Amino acid sequence: MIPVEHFYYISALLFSIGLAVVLTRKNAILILIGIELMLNAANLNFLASNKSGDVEGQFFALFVIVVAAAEAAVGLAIILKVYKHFKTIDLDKIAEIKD
Amino acid sequence: MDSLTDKISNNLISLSYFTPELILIAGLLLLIIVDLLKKKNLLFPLSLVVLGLATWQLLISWPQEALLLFEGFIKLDQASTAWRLILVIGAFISILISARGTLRSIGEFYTLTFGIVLGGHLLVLSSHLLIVYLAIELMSISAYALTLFTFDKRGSEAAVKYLVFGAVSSAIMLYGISWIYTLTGSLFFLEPEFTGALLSAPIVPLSIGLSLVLVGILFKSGAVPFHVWSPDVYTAAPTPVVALFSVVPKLAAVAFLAKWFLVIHLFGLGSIDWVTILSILAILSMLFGNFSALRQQNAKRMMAYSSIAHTGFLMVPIVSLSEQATRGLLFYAFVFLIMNLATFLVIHFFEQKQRIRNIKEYAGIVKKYPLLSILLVVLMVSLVGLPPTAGFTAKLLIFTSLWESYAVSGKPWVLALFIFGLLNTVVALFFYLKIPFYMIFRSMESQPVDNETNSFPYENYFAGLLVLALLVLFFKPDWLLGFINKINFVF
Amino acid sequence: MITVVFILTIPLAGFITNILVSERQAKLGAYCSVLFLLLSTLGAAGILFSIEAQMMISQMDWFSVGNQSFQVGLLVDLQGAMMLAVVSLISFLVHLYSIVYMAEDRGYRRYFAVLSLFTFAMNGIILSNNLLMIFLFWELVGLSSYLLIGHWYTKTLASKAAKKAFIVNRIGDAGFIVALCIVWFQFGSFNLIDIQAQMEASQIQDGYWSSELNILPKIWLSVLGIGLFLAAVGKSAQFPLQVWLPDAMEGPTPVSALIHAATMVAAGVFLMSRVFVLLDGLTLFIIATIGATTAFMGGVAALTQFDIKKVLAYSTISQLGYMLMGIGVGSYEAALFHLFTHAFFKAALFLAAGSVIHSLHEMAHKNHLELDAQDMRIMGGLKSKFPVTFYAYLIGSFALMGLPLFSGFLSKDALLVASVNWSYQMGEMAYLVPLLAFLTVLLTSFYMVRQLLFVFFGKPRLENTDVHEGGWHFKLPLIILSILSLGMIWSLNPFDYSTSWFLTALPDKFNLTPGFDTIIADVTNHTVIGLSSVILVSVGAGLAWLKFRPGKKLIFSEASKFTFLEKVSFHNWYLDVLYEKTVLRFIRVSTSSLEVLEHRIIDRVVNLLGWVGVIFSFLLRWFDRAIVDGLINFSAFFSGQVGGMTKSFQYGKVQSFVIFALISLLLIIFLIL
Amino acid sequence: MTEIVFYFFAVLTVVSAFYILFTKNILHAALALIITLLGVAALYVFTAAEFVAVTQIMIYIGGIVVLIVFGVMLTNDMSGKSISAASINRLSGALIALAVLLTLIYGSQGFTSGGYGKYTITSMENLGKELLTTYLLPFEVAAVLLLVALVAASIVAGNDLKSRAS
Amino acid sequence: MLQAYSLSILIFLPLLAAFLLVFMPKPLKGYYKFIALGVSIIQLIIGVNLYLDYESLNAPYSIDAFQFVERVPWINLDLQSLGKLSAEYFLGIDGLSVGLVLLSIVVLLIGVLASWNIQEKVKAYFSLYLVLNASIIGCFVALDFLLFYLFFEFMLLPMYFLIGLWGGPRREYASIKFFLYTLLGSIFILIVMIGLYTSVIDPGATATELGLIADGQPLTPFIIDQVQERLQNGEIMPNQLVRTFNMVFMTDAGNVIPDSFLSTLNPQLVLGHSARFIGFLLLFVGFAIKVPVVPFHTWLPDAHVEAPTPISVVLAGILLKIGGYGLFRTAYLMFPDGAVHYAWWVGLLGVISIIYGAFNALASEDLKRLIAFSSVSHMGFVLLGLAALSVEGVSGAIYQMVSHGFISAALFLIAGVIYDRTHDRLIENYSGLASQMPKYTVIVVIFFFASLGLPGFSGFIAEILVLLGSFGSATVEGIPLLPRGMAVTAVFGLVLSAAYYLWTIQRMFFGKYHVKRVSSDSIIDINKREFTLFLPLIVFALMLGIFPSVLLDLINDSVVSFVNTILKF
Repeated sequence: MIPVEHFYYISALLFSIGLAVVLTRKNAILILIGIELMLNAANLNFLASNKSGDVEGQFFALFVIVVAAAEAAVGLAIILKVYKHFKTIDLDKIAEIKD
Repeated sequence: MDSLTDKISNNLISLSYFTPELILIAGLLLLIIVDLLKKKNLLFPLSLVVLGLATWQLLISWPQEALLLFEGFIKLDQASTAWRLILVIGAFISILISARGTLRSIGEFYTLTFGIVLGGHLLVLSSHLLIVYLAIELMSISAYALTLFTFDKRGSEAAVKYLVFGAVSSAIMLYGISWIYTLTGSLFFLEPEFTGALLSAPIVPLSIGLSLVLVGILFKSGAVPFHVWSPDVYTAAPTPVVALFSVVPKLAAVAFLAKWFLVIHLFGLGSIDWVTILSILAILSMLFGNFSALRQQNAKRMMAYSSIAHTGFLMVPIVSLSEQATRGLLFYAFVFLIMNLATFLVIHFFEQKQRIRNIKEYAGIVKKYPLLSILLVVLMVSLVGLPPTAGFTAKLLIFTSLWESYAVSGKPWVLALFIFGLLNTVVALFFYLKIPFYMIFRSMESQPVDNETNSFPYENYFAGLLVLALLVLFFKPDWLLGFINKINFVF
Repeated sequence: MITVVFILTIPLAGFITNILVSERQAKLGAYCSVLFLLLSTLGAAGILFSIEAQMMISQMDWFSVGNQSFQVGLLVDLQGAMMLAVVSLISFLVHLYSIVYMAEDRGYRRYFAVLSLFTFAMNGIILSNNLLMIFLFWELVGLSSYLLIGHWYTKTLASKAAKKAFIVNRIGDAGFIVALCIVWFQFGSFNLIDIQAQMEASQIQDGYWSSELNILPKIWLSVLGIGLFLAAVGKSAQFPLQVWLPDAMEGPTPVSALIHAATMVAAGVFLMSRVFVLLDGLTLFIIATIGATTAFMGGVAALTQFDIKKVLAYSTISQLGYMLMGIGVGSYEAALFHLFTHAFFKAALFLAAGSVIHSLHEMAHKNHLELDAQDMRIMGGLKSKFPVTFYAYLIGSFALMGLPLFSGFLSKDALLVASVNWSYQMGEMAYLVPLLAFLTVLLTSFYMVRQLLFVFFGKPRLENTDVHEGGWHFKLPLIILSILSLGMIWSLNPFDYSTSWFLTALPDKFNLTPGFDTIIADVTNHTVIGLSSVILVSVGAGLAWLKFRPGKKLIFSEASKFTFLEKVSFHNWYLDVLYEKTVLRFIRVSTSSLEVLEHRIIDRVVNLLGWVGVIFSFLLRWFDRAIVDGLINFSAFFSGQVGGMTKSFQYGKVQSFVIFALISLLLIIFLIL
Repeated sequence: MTEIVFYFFAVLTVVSAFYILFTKNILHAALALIITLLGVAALYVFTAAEFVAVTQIMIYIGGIVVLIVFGVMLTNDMSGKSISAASINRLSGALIALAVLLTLIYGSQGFTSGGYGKYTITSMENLGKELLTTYLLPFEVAAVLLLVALVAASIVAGNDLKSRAS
Repeated sequence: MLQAYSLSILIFLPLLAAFLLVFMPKPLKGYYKFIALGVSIIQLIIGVNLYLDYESLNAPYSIDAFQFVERVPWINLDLQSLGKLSAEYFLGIDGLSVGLVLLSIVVLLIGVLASWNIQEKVKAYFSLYLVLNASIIGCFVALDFLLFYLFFEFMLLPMYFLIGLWGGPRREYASIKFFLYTLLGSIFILIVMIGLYTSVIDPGATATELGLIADGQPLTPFIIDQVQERLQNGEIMPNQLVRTFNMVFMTDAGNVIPDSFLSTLNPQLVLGHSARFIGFLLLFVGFAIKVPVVPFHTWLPDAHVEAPTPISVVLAGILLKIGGYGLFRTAYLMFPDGAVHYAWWVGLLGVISIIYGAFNALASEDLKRLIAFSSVSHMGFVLLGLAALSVEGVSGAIYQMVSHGFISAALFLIAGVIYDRTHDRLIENYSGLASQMPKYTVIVVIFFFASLGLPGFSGFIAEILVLLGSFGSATVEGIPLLPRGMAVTAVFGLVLSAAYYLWTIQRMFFGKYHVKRVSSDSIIDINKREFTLFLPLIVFALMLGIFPSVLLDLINDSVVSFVNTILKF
């Protein structure tokens, strides 16, 4: 049997890696990937905490996957739009709005 | 466990209480169909009719008691109905603002607006964190796309920034929810079991988890330090969309924050001093919003910072933690809705009519549009929070409840919030007066773009009506407060 | 009582008449004023002869504050009646005199209006029964003095002199106001009679001064006295505030005669006699000392002047010093006595000088000469051209010097006796006061003889001496005033002041004042004093004669070539320079530094507060750019990617903001934990 | 045995995640994502959530990753240059991520549940019933959300304003 | 019949006229000013009527002490668990305000006349002026704190535009400075207002709530006592309390809820001070900015210098008095303990204002700036008199406000006259104006002397009363509130005021005629219209100087009850 903490640790690690990807990579698609990692980390938590006989965590994870799909679709659409205008999807090069 | 049929019938019963939202969903579908049929002219009136219907439904189906619907996923009560009314009215006015310009003939604009309203409704109704997450995502996804509706470079930039920030925030929030689930085993946050579990939960993971959840809410309400998306988005998005953003998702998030804050405050029994935390965040929001607004050149960007500051003000009644404060919050929200939307209405008008974006370009506009300029002055006065406008009454109410709260609790940060909040008015004055300043004190540098002779557009009536409402609400706040007072807040 | 009110207000009628008349009827207005003042003089004389030491009082409520009421009221006693008569008479004569003197002036109506206003205000001081009203009229005479000194406002010197006079007087008035505060606090009344009664009832013990109403530390009694004295110092041009009076000679000469010699400047003395009961020992000592000092200083300053009016002005300062010394040594009656005698002879002197000046001025005007009509160096030998003037001047001078048979002898004798008596009681150091007084006698005779010699004797120094004396408008006042300067008028025995009808009629106030524990005994031999003063006069006169005797060739050296002592005298002890270098410089420095404070500091601090907001907003941006991105820069630098620094400075915002938000989140979490 | 399998997948997941973090090639990152997601799906199985694991593979790998790969293709110049992506904020990003990690690990020490998770498999039928009864509302909301996302994606990715506004 | 609504008419007449103006067509441009004038004249008639009908009442400070009272419920909020909240449309005048109302009416009339030559944006000018008019009068007659605050804030906007649109070269800076400062002050006031109305109940309405009296039945003192006793014993449920904005009720300590924050019994300290003291200080600072008291005065020189003449007149003549009046009506009456506790500091600030203002006036090279600083100096007397809390001092303070209202109005008109002709305010650029403008010079001399406190003018009475009062300040436990030296120091300010005025006269009006910058011919003496502006001011300054009872008899009883109310505490 696996100690439940290990799930949490893996999840935390996954979350942090996702976060690191979001924070450090310039490419917008990579950032989306990082976000997916973070969502997966959360999902892992939900499932690990799902008590026997309960389905709440499982359903939560399912809906998260659905949402992730929707988000990825819209996100990629936006990224494509950005690419169309900027010819790049490096976030640091997307700086038209000045204050 | 109930039998299957029971559950189905329960859900069916629940649906009958869900008419406003059903109308919205039906409207959403209808609008898609109408759009597909290329009946562009129908979109605008139809959407208004749907929203009107929803409003009417909300008014006639005023709940007499709190109801748990859909297996307890949402809780229908009077307060949430009031909030939903505010949201629908906000969307209604936002769509009215879009009457001028190209936006009104884009079907997706309506679809996504309805998506945001629906998300807002679900958020204020929710009693389960799954619904919260879904509602926030619904609003967010619609919002990301709406940001892009100028279809230009800046729009896409704002959208991608909004997307990155929003997705990260919701992922963080989701992670927080997963922790709370770990700690409590349940996500029905209005249930006593949930509260009990929170009370007995270990402090360290609990505080981390709750903080993570807070991120998502604060992100949606545009509070410091999760506000950074809003200036860019407000600058780049079409004005009616900005108007919508400035009220519907924000107020929905604030309404949820008020509800959520009561949950995590645990009747003051919890060991985490959320009042102080939120007070500090509110102070920071006001300071950051107001001071950043000082140096803005772009009218909409200034309004973005203004709305950040207003989020700070909206948090004031939340930390006051009293029934009266919640009433004040509703009042403030309603007044904020009117004055903010009216301001965007005027800004939108000038943007469309005179291609005015920067504050300096307002120079001398009073000559051409005297009435609208005067109305804008009154609106600014109201946004500052000076008499004789409802902006003052709203501030008076929320700070009164804050004062009472301080008198009871004696928390120093609450006092700081009280003083900073009021002093911020002075700073606010400085930038809000900028537009009237240019409008009235400076003369026009270049010829107006549009030399149309009609200097009495319909916006005059519309803005006039809204401003009148602000004035009336100052002189007779009882009329609205009497209504709000009837709302039964169940804690 | 109606007479009194009539006398008080009729000059006001003159004022109003002169305001209302048109330019062409200016002469009419002037004659009206003269007529009014004649009536006033007659009335005053009537009162003087009917009063016989009994007081006439009448008062009514003016306004009330809380349950206390402020009154207006009139009080006529002997000294008041006497003063009233003197003022009215001299004022009448000066008005008369001015009709011709000012005939060519553009501000004719203004002149007479203000002169009448002055007379009204002066009458007010005399007749008021309470200190508040006295103060009210006190300021009003200050105003009229200001307006009259500045009558020729286009002359810079005149306008500056007017300003100086008012401001210096205002310093004195500040003392008056402080005194008013103390009186009101202690007695709850300004009424002179009340004050006298309450002062008698009040006690001074254990360092406290307790009246029926309140208790104050004893020092406030001295403050009260000194405050009132300060008022007198200002008005009566005493050391250290005497600097305005010489400058005030820029005004028309009749004004100098009336205001700056005979009446207004004496108001200080009159006030001191009114409030004599309030003066304690310390105050009296100060008064005596200052009085004597001023007398001496004025005498010295008069020695070397060339301006005919300046000599008289310094002499006035000196004589006023005498009077206040008289108050200080406890002999208020002698002081008053000297006030009255001085009023007449000094008015005579000024009007006589005015007569000379007017003629010379007219002559200069006619012949288009550029000359200073007041400079004694151009005069000389005018005896024959101005017979009446000369004799008036002679009588006035003798009275001023204190020669027997003239009025001045009597009053000055009284003062000298009183001062010697006082110093006998006060101890050795106090003998300085009579010493200075006696020295002044010598100085007085010296400068007066010098002046007489300069102006009337010797050979005419002007080539074209086409001058002649004025008409009856000039002569009549001179004659009347000269007659009144004779000793016989004042005392049947012109060698003994104590037989003077005036002094015998005045009540004794010694026992009323807290300033003296015992009555000062008369310990001196009057004859000795009298004789020694006569001797001193002769010595002074003799010295002057030796130095400036007719026939001797006079060399007028420029003021810059004077010896040091002469310079000290000529420049009035360098007081103006001293004040310029100390007080005025202090005020200038402090105003400018306060202005700096205002502009540079307070305003800036306030603006700064405003700017702090703006700066704060820029800080926020800097925070956005530098801190949020700077973190990244820092890390870029750290990882050796210095080249990426500038790049990341401008871009990469979204993620930087995410980092910023996460840091905030972590902070919140740590705040909770 | 289970432990070994578990830790294998755990390590696989984490390593491939790290690969995403460090790789220069976006395409490689997308492929690594597949491995990570597979690993996570395997871990799901250990919590007795087989349905979720299957869904993960179908939707995520079958849908999202394909979307992402398309995205990568569309947004990169295919003319031969390597598909690479630079990094920014390296140190600060890493520090923050590390701090977050430490916080989370420190926080998860506090979970009292401890021990071993007891998981039972819920039958597919039950899940279906639950989804359409208890979870009816979330289900419907998700449907609306997907609809909205569809509309959003279509307008965003679609043609520009002029052709749409017609 | 209408008499009962005199005060309402005073407020609403200008508002109505402003509304009318907005809708008047352009061709009637020439008549705009006549409307403003008409309004002011009607107000004057009502004012005269007020003066004649006003009777000094020897009553303790309570609602009965007010006259021309109008009291209509305005806002009634049900705060449920916190009870009820009532704000009323409550107007009335007593001795503290009657003089200021009359002053306002006169000065506003003169302001209209002084605006006669305004050429640009006439409509906007006069409508803003009328709004200003209404809010000024409203401030003085409002007895409900919310209403007062409404008028107080409402004043800012017209003022902002009036300075900013018709002012001098640096008008924009000046107007925003003015606005920000005053707003800052009003925030302090707002803070205390919130604290106060949550702490104070309306005994009448609470009695109704408790069922002690039926609706509409008259309120007897007995019932008030009963309510207050029950309140103090904590026998009233929180939800039965009717909290109020009524300023008169706020004064009565019996109406303060015992466990409320601003109760005297509250032991809680804010930043180490009692909450009531903090309340006093906040109100003090709030109004001191308006007065203005050094060091809160820096908006004043700028605003005065840049404002157009009529607005300077109104600003100096009336607006500053609102600050003083606010101190009387709120800070002092509501926080008597604070008033006594901080008397020394308030007095000190008064003296500093007197001296500091005078010194700065001495240093000013700009005529308007000089007058502005003289205002600072003179308003210092108000503070000094008030701090003394003696009958003389307080009377003097009120008297000084009225007197300074007339005199400073005239002084700014004076500055306006010369500015009209040359557009130059620098003193050094003029000399010998007396030769060219004799009538003007006479008026200048009259008002300069009036302002420096020459007896016979109103300023003298005021200043002497203040000095008498502050020397004999009220004693608390045997110790005078103000050290005696304070009055003595203040006297020094009088000397300085003589110095700066006379120096100015000497420099500008005396000496050889010479004007820089403009041709000498353009300088003409004042015309008939200008003379008529000064005439009433001369009359008032003299009348108040010679017959002080004209005003003092009106205010006497109120002042006595004011002092008693505070010292009783």
